[in-house]
Amino acid sequence: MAAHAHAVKRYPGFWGWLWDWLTTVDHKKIGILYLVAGGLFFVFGGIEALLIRLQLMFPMNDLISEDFYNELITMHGTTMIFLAAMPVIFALMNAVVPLQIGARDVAFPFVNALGFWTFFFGGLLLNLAWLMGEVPDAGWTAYPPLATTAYSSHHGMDYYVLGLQIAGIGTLLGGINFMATIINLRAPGMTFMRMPMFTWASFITSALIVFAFPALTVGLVAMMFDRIFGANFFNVDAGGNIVLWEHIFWLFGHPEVYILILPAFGVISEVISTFSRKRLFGYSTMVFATILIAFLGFMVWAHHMFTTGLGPVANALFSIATMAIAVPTGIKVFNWLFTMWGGSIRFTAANLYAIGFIPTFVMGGVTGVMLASAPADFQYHDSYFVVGHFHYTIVGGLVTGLLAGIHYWWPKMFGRMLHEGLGKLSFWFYIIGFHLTFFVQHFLGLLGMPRRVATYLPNQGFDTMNLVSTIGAILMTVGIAVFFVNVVITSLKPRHAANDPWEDGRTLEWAIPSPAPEYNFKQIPLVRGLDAWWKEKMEGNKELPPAEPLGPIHMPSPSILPFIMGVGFFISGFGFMYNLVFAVIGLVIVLVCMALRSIFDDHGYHIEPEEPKKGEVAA
Amino acid sequence: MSAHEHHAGALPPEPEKATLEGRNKILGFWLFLGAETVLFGTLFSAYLAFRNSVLDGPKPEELFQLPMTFIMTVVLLVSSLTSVFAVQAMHRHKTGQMLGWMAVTIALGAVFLGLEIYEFNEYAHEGHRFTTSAFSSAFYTLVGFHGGHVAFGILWIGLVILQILKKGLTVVTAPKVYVSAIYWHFIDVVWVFIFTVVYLMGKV
Amino acid sequence: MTENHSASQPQTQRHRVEGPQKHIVVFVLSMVLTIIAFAAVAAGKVNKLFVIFLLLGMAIVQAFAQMAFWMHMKDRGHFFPIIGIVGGVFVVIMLVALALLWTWW
Amino acid sequence: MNRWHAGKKLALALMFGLFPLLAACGRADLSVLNPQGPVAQRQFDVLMVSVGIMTLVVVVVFALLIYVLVRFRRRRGDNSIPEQVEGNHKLEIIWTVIPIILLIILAVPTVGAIGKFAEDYWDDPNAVQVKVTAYQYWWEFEYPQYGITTAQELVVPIGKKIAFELVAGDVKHSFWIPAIGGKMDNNPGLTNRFYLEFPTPGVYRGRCAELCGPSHAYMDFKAKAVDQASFDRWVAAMQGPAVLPEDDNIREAFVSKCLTCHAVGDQGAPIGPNLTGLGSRVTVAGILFNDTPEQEYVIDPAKTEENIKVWLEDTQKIKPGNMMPSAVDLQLTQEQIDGIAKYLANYRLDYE
Repeated sequence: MAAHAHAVKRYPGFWGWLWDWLTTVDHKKIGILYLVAGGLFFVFGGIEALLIRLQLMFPMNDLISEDFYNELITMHGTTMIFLAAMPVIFALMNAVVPLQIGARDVAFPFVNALGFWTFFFGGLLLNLAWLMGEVPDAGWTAYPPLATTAYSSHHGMDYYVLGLQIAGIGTLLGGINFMATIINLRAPGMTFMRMPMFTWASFITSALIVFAFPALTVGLVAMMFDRIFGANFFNVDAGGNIVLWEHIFWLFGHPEVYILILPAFGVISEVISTFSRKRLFGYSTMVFATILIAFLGFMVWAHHMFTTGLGPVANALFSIATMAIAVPTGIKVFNWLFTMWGGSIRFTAANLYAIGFIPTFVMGGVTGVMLASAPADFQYHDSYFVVGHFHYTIVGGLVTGLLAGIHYWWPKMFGRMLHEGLGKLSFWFYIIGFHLTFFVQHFLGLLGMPRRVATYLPNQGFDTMNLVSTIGAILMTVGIAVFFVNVVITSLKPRHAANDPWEDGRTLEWAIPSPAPEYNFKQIPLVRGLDAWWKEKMEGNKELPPAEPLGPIHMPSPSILPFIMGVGFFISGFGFMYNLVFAVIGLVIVLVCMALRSIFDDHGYHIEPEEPKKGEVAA
Repeated sequence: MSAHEHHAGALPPEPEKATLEGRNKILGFWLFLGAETVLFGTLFSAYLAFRNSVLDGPKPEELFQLPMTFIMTVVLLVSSLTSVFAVQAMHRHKTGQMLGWMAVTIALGAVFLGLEIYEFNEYAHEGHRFTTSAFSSAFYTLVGFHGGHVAFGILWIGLVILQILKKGLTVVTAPKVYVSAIYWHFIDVVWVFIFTVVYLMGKV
Repeated sequence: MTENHSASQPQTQRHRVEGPQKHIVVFVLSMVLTIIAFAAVAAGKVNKLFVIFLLLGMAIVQAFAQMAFWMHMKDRGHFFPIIGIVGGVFVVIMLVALALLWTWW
Repeated sequence: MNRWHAGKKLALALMFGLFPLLAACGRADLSVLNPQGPVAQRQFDVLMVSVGIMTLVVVVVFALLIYVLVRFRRRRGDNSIPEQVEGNHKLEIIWTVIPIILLIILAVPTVGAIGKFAEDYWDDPNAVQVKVTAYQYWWEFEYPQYGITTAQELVVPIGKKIAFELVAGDVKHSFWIPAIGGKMDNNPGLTNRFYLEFPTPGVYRGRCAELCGPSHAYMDFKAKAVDQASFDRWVAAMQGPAVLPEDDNIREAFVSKCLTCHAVGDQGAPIGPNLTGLGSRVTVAGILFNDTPEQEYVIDPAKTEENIKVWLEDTQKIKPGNMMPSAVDLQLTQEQIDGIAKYLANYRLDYE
C-alpha cells in the first residue's frame, strides 16, 4: 500500500506514512482503509465460523464448550454483517462511486473519514470483548431477556450494544455522505438515468441506511438503558415487552439485508455487462426494481417473527409482502441473463465470481420465497434451513458479489492486476466449498436440527451432512486463503495497470489512470450518455470530453480530528461499561472535536494540474 | 466552486446556497433529519407501546400538568419563529439583527430546557422515576432525547454566534446559520408531536 | 425519477426578499391550533376518540405548516429534503402502526 | 423404524435433484419431511408446492445460464462488438408476470394454511389443554383439565386436538415437534396458543428452537402419543398420591434435598421439573436415553438408574448453566444417590 505523490506537507518515514493514513480524507484512501479493516474483521469472523464448523463436524463433539460456542455464533454473525460485509461495501462505494459520477471527492470528505474511524473503533470495541474475557453470547439478534442483565450479567452484551452503536453512527454518516454525493456531485450530463448501476445501488443502499439505522440506534439505546441504567423496556416484570425488541431489531434488520445485497446486485450488473461487452439489459427496469426492493424491504420485517405469535392477519400480510419482493429480484436475474445473451463473454476471475453469483443467489432467493410462506416457516424457522438460506444470500450472494467487485476494481484501487490464474483457482475452491457447506444445511434443518445448537446427539441422521458441511467450510477457507495469497503476490508486483485494463470498461472510472490520481479527473468530464466511456470509445475518442477548462484543483485538507473523535467514542464506550466519568470524557472529546472542526475553517489546498505526463498513461 | 470566489461585501442574496459546500451541507443535513425522523418515530412507537405499563407509578393523567406544558410549548414555538427571523435577517445581510434573533432563540431554548429539568425533577418526587416502569423509561427516553437535542442546539447556535462575531457573515458561515435554524425548527416540530401524543393524549 | 437537473451547476436563484408576514401567519396558526388542542383536553367532556383524532390532525397541520414555511420546504430545490422527510415518515408510520396494533393485540 | 412412503420419497428425491445423502427423509419421529400428523402434513404440502415452483424457477435459470455461457462465450481473437441491446419490454413483462402468477399459486395455500393453523381449540371441550412453560433447558407440561403437571415428556391421547398454551418462565424458547407440526415461541410475559394432532401412537422428539443459553442444544423433550384408554390411565396415575422411597434414610434425603425444588404427585415444590413417574420416561434430563439400542424407546430401568446417577454426579457437565446443583453440592452420600436413583428409576406409572 504505497502512498503516491501528495501535494500537502508530508513527513518522511514510517510515522509520516502512518500520519498520512490516519489523517486522510481522500475517498480512495478511505476506501482502502475500509477494505483493510473489513478484511481484518472478515478474517476474525472466518476463524469463528471455522471453529463453529469444526465443533459441529461430529455428534457430541467437545472441541469447544457450550458457552464458548454461543460466544462464537454471536460474534461470527455480528462481525460478519456489521464489521466485515458493511465496510467492504463501503470500500467499493468509496473507491468507485465518485469516479463513476465524475466527481473529485465525496460531498463530505471529513465526514467520510469520520465515518470510517467511528466504524473502526466501534468494531474494535466489540472485538475487545475477546480480550476482556466477557464476550456477547445472546446471538447476533440479541433477543431479550437472554440479552438482559438478568440472564447475561457479565459485560458481554454491553460490548455488543456499545460497539454496534458506535459502528452504527459511522455507517449512518457514510450513508448520508453517499446520498449527498450522488445527488449533488454528478458531473455535467450525468443525469440520474445515466448513472451506472453500481452507483444506483449505492444510492439506494445509502437511503436504506439512512432510514433503517436510526431504528437500530433506538433499539440499542433501549437495550443499553436497560442493561446499564436499569430501564424497563424489556423487563417483563416492570411492564416491559420483549417483542418490542424483535420488532425494532427486524424493522432495521430486514432493510439491512437489502443494504447488504443491493451493492452486490450493482457490482454484478457492472461486471457482467463489461465482460459481455454489452450494455446492461433493461437498465431502467433494473433501476426501478432496485427502488422497489428497497421500498418493499421496509414492509416485510415481521417474516422473521412468524412464530412469535403475531396472529394470522399479520402473518398472512407479511407472507404476501415478502413473496412480492421475489418479483423485482427475479426481474434482475433475468435481465442479467439477457445482458449476457448475444454478448461476447470473457471468463475472467471477476466474471467467474459474477457468474457464480447468479445461480447461487437464485437458490438463496427461492428458499427465501419458501420461508415467506408462514405455515411452512413454522417448520423452517430457527432451524438449519434458515441458516442455509441466509448464507446462500449473504455469502453466496453478497460475498461472491463483493469478491467479483474486488477483482474487477482492484486495478483501479491499487494500480495492479490480481493474478488471473490464482483468482480462478480461488473461485473454484470457494464456490465448491460454499455449496458443500450450505446446501446440505437446508436438509439438516428439514430433518429436525435447530440452529445455534452447540452440538447434536448421534443417530438422528445429522452426522454425514454435518461432516460434509465442515469439509465444505475447509474448502471455502482454502479458496479465501488463495485469494489472500493472490493479494500478497500482486502487491509485490510493479504498478502498471492500464487505464482500462479490462479493455471493455464502460463507465467513467476506466477513462482515468489506475490508480486514480488524487484529484480523480484533471477536468470534470462532460457525460453524453449511459456508459459514457464506452460511448466515447465507440466514437473513437481517447479521452472524455471536458466540462471545464484546465485550472487549479481545490482539495480538502487532511485532518486528524476524525481519528480523535473515533477514539473519543471508543473511550466513552468503555466508560459506559466501567466508569461513567470516562463516558462523559469520551463524549466531551467528540463534542470538542466537532467545535474545533466548526471553528477552524478548512481552506484546503490547490493542485496545479501539470501537462499530461507520459508516465501517467500506461504504455 | 470554492469558498474563495466570494469576498466580503459581495455577499449573494442567499449566501447559504452560494457555494457547493453550502449546498452539500444543507442537503446532507436534510438527509440527517430524515434519519432523525426515524429515530424519534421509533422512540414514539416505544412510548405508545408502553403508555399503559405504569405499574405502581403515577398514571399520565395524574402526572402531567397542562399549564406547564402549555408554557413550554409557547416558549419553543416563539423560539422557532425568532429563528426564522434570524434567517430572514441573514438573507437581507443584516448581521446584527440576525445575531440578535439567534440570541433570543437560544435564550428561549434555555428557558424551555430549564422548565423541562424542573418538570422532570417534580415527576421524580412524585414517584415517576426512570426505573419505575416501562412507561416511565419510555417517557424519559423520548422526552429526554428531545431535551438533549434542545441542549445540543443551544450549544451549536451559541457556537455559530461566536463564529459570526469573529468571522462575520460570509458564504462559509451563512450555511451554518441556515442549517442550525433548520435543526431548531425540526426540534420544534418534534415537540409538536410530543405535546400532542405524550402530554395531551395522556390527559384525554 | 424524473429529477434530472445537473446538481453540480450552481443554482441561479432570483433574489426575493421575503417579508415576515407569512411566517407570522404560520406562527399565529400554530398558536391557535395549540390553544385549541389544550382547550379541547382541558375541557375534558368531549368524545375521547374524537379528541384524539382532532389533536393528531391539528399536530399534523401545524407540523406541515412549519416545515413548509419555516423550514422552506415549499421552496424550489427541495426535492431531496422532501424525499428525506417523506421516507422517514413512511418508516415512522410503519413503526407507530406496529406499536398500536401490537398493544391492542 | 423409518416408515417413509416410497412415493413421497421419490418425489422429494426428484425435486431435490437426487441428492444422495437424502437416502432417507430422516427419522420418522423427528423429520419435517416425514410428517406424522395432519398439521405437519399440511405444512409439508405447502413446502412441496413451494419446492415444486422453486424447482421450476431454478431449472429455468440454470438452463438459460448454461446455454448463454456456452453459446456466447468469447472465442479467441474475437474482437467484434455485440449489438448493444437496450432491453425488451415484451420479455421483461413476461418475467414480471410469470413470477407473479407463480407466487399467487403459492400464496393461496399459504393463506389457507395460516387460517387453518390459527384455529383456537383451547375452549373446545373435546380438546386436551396443555399449558407448556419453558424454563432454561426443561419443559413443564400442565394439564389444567386434570390438575396434573409433568415435565420433559408430554403424554397425549391420539386422535384428539391438543390445544397448547405456550409461555416461558425465564428467557424466550420455542416449542417444536418437527414430525407433528411446526413451532411456536414461548415468550416470557405473553402467551401463544396453537394446536397439534397426533394420529399415530409413538414417541416423537421435540426440542427448543430458540437460542436460550449454553444448553440450548440439550433442551429436548419427548412427546408420547398413546390411545385414549392409556391416556386416561396415565392421568389417573398422575392424579394419585405420591409414591415416596420406602427406605427411611433415602426418603428423608429425597424429601429434604430433592422435594425442596421438585415435586412428585401431591408432594414437593413446583420449582424444578416434576418427577412423578420418572421411571416411565424415555430420557433423563431430556437427553440421556433410557432405552436400549436394540429396542428403541423401550425403557430399561437399569439404564435409567445409571442415567440418573450420571446426571446427579455433575449436572453442569450434562447441561451447562442449568439451575440444578450436583450431588456434591447437595451433600448427598453415595448411598443416598444410589437409593434415590433406584427409587426414581422404578417410579413407573403403569398405563401402556
